[in-house]
Amino acid sequence: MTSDLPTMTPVKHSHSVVENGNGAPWRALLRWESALVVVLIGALVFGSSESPNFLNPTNFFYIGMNMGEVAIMALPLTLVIMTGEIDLSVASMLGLSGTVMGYLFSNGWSIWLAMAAALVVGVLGGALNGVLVAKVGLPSIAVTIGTLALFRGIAEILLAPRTVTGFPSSLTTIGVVPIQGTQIAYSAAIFLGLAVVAGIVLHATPLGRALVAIGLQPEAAQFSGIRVNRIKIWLFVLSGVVCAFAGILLTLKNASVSYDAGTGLELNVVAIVLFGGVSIFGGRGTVIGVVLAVAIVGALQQALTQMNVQPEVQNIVIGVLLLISVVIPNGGEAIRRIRDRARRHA
Amino acid sequence: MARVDDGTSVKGFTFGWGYEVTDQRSAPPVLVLDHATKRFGAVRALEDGSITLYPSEAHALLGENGAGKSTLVKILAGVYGADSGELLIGGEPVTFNGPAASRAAGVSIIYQEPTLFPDLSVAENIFMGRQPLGVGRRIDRAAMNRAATEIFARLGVQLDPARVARGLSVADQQIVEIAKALSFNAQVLVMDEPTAALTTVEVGRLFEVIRTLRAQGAAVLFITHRIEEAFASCQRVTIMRDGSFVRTAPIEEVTVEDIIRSMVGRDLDALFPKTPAAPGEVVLDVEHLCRDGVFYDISFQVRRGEIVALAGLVGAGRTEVARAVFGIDRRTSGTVRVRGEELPNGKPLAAMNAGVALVPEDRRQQGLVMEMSIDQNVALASLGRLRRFGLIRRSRERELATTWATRLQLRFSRMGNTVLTLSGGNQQKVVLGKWLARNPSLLIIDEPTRGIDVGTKAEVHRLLDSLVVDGLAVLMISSELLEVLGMADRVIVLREGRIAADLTRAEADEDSIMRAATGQSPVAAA
Amino acid sequence: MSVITAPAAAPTELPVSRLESLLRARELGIALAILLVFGLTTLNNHAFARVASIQQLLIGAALIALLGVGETLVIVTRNVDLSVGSIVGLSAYIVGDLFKYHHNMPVVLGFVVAIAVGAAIGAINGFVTTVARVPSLVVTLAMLYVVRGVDGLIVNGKTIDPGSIPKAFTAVGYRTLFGIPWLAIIVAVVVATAGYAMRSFRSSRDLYGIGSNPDAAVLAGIPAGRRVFTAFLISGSLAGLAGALFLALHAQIDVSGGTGYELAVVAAVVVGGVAIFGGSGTVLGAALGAVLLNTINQALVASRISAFWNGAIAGGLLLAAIAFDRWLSLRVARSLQSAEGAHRDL
Amino acid sequence: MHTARTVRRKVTLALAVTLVGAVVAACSSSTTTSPTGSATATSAKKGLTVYFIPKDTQNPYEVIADKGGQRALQELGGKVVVSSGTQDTAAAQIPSIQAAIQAHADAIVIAGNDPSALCPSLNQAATAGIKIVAFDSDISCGSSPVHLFINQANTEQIGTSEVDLLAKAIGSKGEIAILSAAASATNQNAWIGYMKQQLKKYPNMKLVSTVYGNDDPATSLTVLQGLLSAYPNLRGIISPTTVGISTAAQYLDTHKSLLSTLTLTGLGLPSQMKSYVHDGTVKQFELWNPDNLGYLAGYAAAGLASGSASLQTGSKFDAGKLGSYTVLAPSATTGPSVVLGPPTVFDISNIDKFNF
Repeated sequence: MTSDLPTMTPVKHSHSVVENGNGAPWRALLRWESALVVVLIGALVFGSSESPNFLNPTNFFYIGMNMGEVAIMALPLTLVIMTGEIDLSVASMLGLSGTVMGYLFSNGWSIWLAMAAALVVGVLGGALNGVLVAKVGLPSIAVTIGTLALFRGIAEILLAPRTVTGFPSSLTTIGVVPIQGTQIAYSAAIFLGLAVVAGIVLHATPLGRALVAIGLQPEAAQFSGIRVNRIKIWLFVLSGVVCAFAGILLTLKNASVSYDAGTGLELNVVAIVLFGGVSIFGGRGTVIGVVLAVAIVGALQQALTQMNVQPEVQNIVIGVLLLISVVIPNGGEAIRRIRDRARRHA
Repeated sequence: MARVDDGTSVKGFTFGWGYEVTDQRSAPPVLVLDHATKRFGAVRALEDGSITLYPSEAHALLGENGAGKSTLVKILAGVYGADSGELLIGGEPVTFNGPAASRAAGVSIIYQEPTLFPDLSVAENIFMGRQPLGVGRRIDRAAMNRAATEIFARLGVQLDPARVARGLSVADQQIVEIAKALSFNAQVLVMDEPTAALTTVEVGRLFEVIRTLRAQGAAVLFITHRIEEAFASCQRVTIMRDGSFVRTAPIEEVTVEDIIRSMVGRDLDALFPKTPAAPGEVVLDVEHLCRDGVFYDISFQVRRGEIVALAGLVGAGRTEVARAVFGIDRRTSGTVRVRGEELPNGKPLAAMNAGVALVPEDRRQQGLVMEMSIDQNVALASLGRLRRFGLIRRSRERELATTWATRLQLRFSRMGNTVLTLSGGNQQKVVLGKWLARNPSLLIIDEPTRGIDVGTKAEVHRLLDSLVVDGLAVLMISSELLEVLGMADRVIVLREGRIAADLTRAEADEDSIMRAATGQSPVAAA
Repeated sequence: MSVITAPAAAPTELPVSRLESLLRARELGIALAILLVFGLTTLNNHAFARVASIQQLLIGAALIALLGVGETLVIVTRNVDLSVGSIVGLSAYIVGDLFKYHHNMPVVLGFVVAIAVGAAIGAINGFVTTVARVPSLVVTLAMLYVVRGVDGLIVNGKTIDPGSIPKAFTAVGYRTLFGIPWLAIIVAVVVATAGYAMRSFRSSRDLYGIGSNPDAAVLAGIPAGRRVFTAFLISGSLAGLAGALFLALHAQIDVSGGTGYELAVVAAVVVGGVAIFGGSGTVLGAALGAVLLNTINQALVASRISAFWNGAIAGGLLLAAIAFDRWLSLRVARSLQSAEGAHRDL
Repeated sequence: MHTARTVRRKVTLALAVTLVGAVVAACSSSTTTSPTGSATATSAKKGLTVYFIPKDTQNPYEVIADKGGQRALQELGGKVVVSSGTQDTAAAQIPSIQAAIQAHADAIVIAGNDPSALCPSLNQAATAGIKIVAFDSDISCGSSPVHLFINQANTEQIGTSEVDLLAKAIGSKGEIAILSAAASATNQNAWIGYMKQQLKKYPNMKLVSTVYGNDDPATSLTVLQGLLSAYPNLRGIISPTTVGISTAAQYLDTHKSLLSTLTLTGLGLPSQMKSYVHDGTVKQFELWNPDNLGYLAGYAAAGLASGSASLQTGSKFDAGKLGSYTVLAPSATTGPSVVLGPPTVFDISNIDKFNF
């Protein structure tokens, strides 16, 4: 009751009574990443079997271009979920930053100032989430559902019913042409760059270790002098500003923005992170897993579209992959539990 | 459970099974547990759990922390299935596939830590799953509250059955637990340290209840730390050590000394290797420390090279004082100085940098990140010093962990394994290593040997002693009188959030401490 | 587990009564908020108080309130059901399709089918969550995709036109009884029944127990798995019913039916005072939460404020609601604590 | 609630094309304008592949249009691939464009979810030699890629005629309101602009409010209800979107008392509106034949792909059963375009003749 860091799971609790966990989690994780690699290869093979030129560089440019913003938003969310919290306001923040940028630009601001302002909005929005979660001690899922509505609502007040266009083409092109002499989309390159940073931070720095500790055992982290609340606030700020950045990229890619840009993407982002093997309870997950998840979803989407499979199937595929990604790691334990019960009955 | 399904019998509380029992030996045993074992991975929690309970007897189960009592209780409760061994109830072999089964067999448990539903009413906590029903299987709240009130009356306490459990004091929670157990009309009632949080008055009342229960033919298994309570309330005593059954004897055939000897397996002085202390300058200086509603006006000092123990009942505020000193909780008023430097309020990191280390009471939740590897746990508080270019140097991390693992004779298979795979004792060593790695000047250690086997226990005590000799200042919190008496140079006794006594090693003994802790005349005589 | 204070033999009555009054104040508070919004709106536009408008307020809130009942059952057990929106869409379309091809199908059968569809999906949610011990957030998120995908495959660009739905069925959507819309009556009956059950039956009290303290629930021998499964089953069934009512109300359905309801429902439930981490909250509160949000939506239009403000206001309100809950519980804890303190000093 | 909803636009008309409107009005928007240039109508190649990319695969209006396109290509011995996402976003359409490129399609017929977001991708398609045709909702990419826009009807004409229809019904006086789709639907907004312009001609008619139902029945209902309580003496509602008009119709149908004072008109699918027209809930509404729209787009695409049609102003091309069409001159906001023809006004007399 004194814990101001509520955990999302009844399971975790009942474990502490009945069982005390099992084996080294990182082994399970390794298994998960390798499973993802297999799935990715499968997706590529599948794709190229369906269309001969699936594996040509243009396609990879397409994939990068199509996944860019979602992928970028997935990185800070990964860190947030590592600490056992969640941020459902990512897509609304993306829309809000784009809206602010477009609003100011259409009111005669210089494009650069407009972008800067959008990033500032990201910082403020993230700070709002962070303070409400870490300082006031509200459950992040409720808070960010609230800000999900709030951010989108503000965007609507600012821009609806207008659509802003006419951004300088020098900038808008980066959304849709590959980097000079390569077939890599800018957003993809940015994502990979951020992913490397996120990976290093999460897996090799004291901060990353702190995140894991917070996710696994918030109290123990606090007792080890880790400033749990402060870290959480900054994580939400990070999430806010990165999503704002993604919003700018999306606006440039579309060369236009309306208040409802990116509506509903939050669930896709969450799905990708979880599919990447990050535990919704925090403490477990790797950045490489998330990167692989992005690649798989992107490749499958591309393959299915080029095979002209109904887009609904893509939703089903994502959903099923997501289910599998959580059922498999728990499957072994479920079986053990059932066996255990059986033995007790015997 | 069917027995109490209709509200009426709950209201009536008709204890007893229709037969009068005068001498329990003549009747067949109501419960027999024979050579039960239980392991968790590397941890062998119970080697040989054996106990026999007769109707109408109060039976004390004694043993140090980690002797396996709680595991045995959980097996009786049906929470754990024993790996091997046999359980007979009324002569019939049984296997419990869950708490419900055990309860249905007439066994009911009062757990060490209260397990209440904070959002539900007190009465509902008592009758969860068996709420008295009225017309149309609708819960009859009035009847439920009446029933609860009646049980409280039997216990001689007043508690509003309609209030929610959230916010109840530990003692009140304990009372609700007892009431819950009583409400089952169990033929076997297991009390796992029910008195830990109770004042003597309440303890006395509890003994009354136990007598009533016996008169009605129930068997009571009474687990306690306070040996004198066994003499006060029980007919027979069973002693466990290191997960195994040692002996069972009629209470009148044993003395406190016998019991202690068989509990610890050797004589007292052999257990606590205490080098006479040479206290140096003041390291920790606490003045008028206060946290509203928890503790008030706490002032004391801890010097270089001495162990100061905080004693008192559970809930007296010992752990809370430690938390406030370390900065986990904010203090309302008062000052904390470490070597003259005042610590900022509510900043653990600042306390750590000032040379304070805290080995918390709850190892699993607060001391360790259970699913992290051994070396990562050891390094967790020292990461700042393991950095190069902002990155953790795994080699240095390993090195650090290995150093302390060897210095503390940690028994482990692989550094990369999670601490989950370690036994309680070795887990505690990891926590100690984690803090000693920062070479602190003040070590606050809360329940140093809770849930640790006797062997490791002695190691820990030796370690503490040597550290103190090397000039460390130690503030120790312990519920184990033996430990307090054996290790402490000074004993500060808290009662209900205030300092009740400040005793030197010479003044301190079981009697003086208990008297101060309870604010009453000694309990033992009964 | 609790705020440890020194022993107190006989706690005073004081904190109890205050606590309960505060808790009771919760439903009351929302009701007052509704009246306040209603009153203010009426002041500036008397038409808002006409019978017709009031009927519209009820009809508009009915579906979310109905979904809120099921969601409350689930959230009280520390789980969440994000699949309700998709269930509404699927069940509504299936029923519509049936009517299209069997115009004379008995109306009752329409409802039965819808509920059956919902129940089936709810069963899947419950099964995976409890047996595989997978976090319900992930399971139901995945099901949100899968069900919506299946819906799309079935709909495949078709719409059910008003003409093909029997008047007897759509009548449920608009007929009134003594001026009260049937839709509202049906939902009210469900709310009342559920509210009564949640208070009065052992099995439903178990739900609170599971959410309040999972460990204790295990020790108390509560069949947590079965109960949670049932909660999901009911939530699914009610979502199915909501689907049928959606069809009755709108007399048309395409693939988009019920999109985005999941977060709207969670928002309403949280505004209604149901703790997102389980253990407390009432069905009535959730329903009132839905009514409040809908009243605000319509009040904005009625008071001629741009509808663009809806989102922002709803979001702000949600944040305010959870912040209020937090403040409440802190205040209660403090009052109890000081009471203990006072007692100790006696 | 406005959280996480997919904004959908069912019937969405051409992007604001003010000047083209003027131009068309000037040249009386007939299909038989005197040609300035001329193109000899050779017959289309066989075996063409045309990608139809609707706003989304579930949009009933466009499903009908796509069918028309398929029929056109069948007649020409080619094939149509329909590809799009489940959401009305440019992001969901881009993969389909890419797929068309990968599949070396001959032409793309697209209903843009976004005026400009698609241009870069379409450019890549154009450079890959794919002919671009826009229908239902134009894209504005300036000069690259050049494309032909199949305008379902002249925007100004629709805007004005909607107002005229309503004016006739309510005796040119009283408060009226507009129930639109998404607030961000550019074409709806452009088109509401024309309504406001036309309303100047009716001094006694007052547009009191414009509300947005986001083409979601539930939202449409909520805002409609709000509208009715806010403006008790509302005389007319124009809803230029199928979901809006059918939601409103269903509400009026179930609250007949309102019918005495309130008139509803707008754009709707006859199939959806039939029952309401028959029971008198709705007197008149408009739409063109989406099947013909797709059919025309199909022929245009095939023509461009096989060189039998060109983007040259005044050039003609053959559109099967619809006869021959003339390419209209580009304007500041729109490239070359053809207009399907004036919309049909549906009422009790003709509603049963239509099956879309």
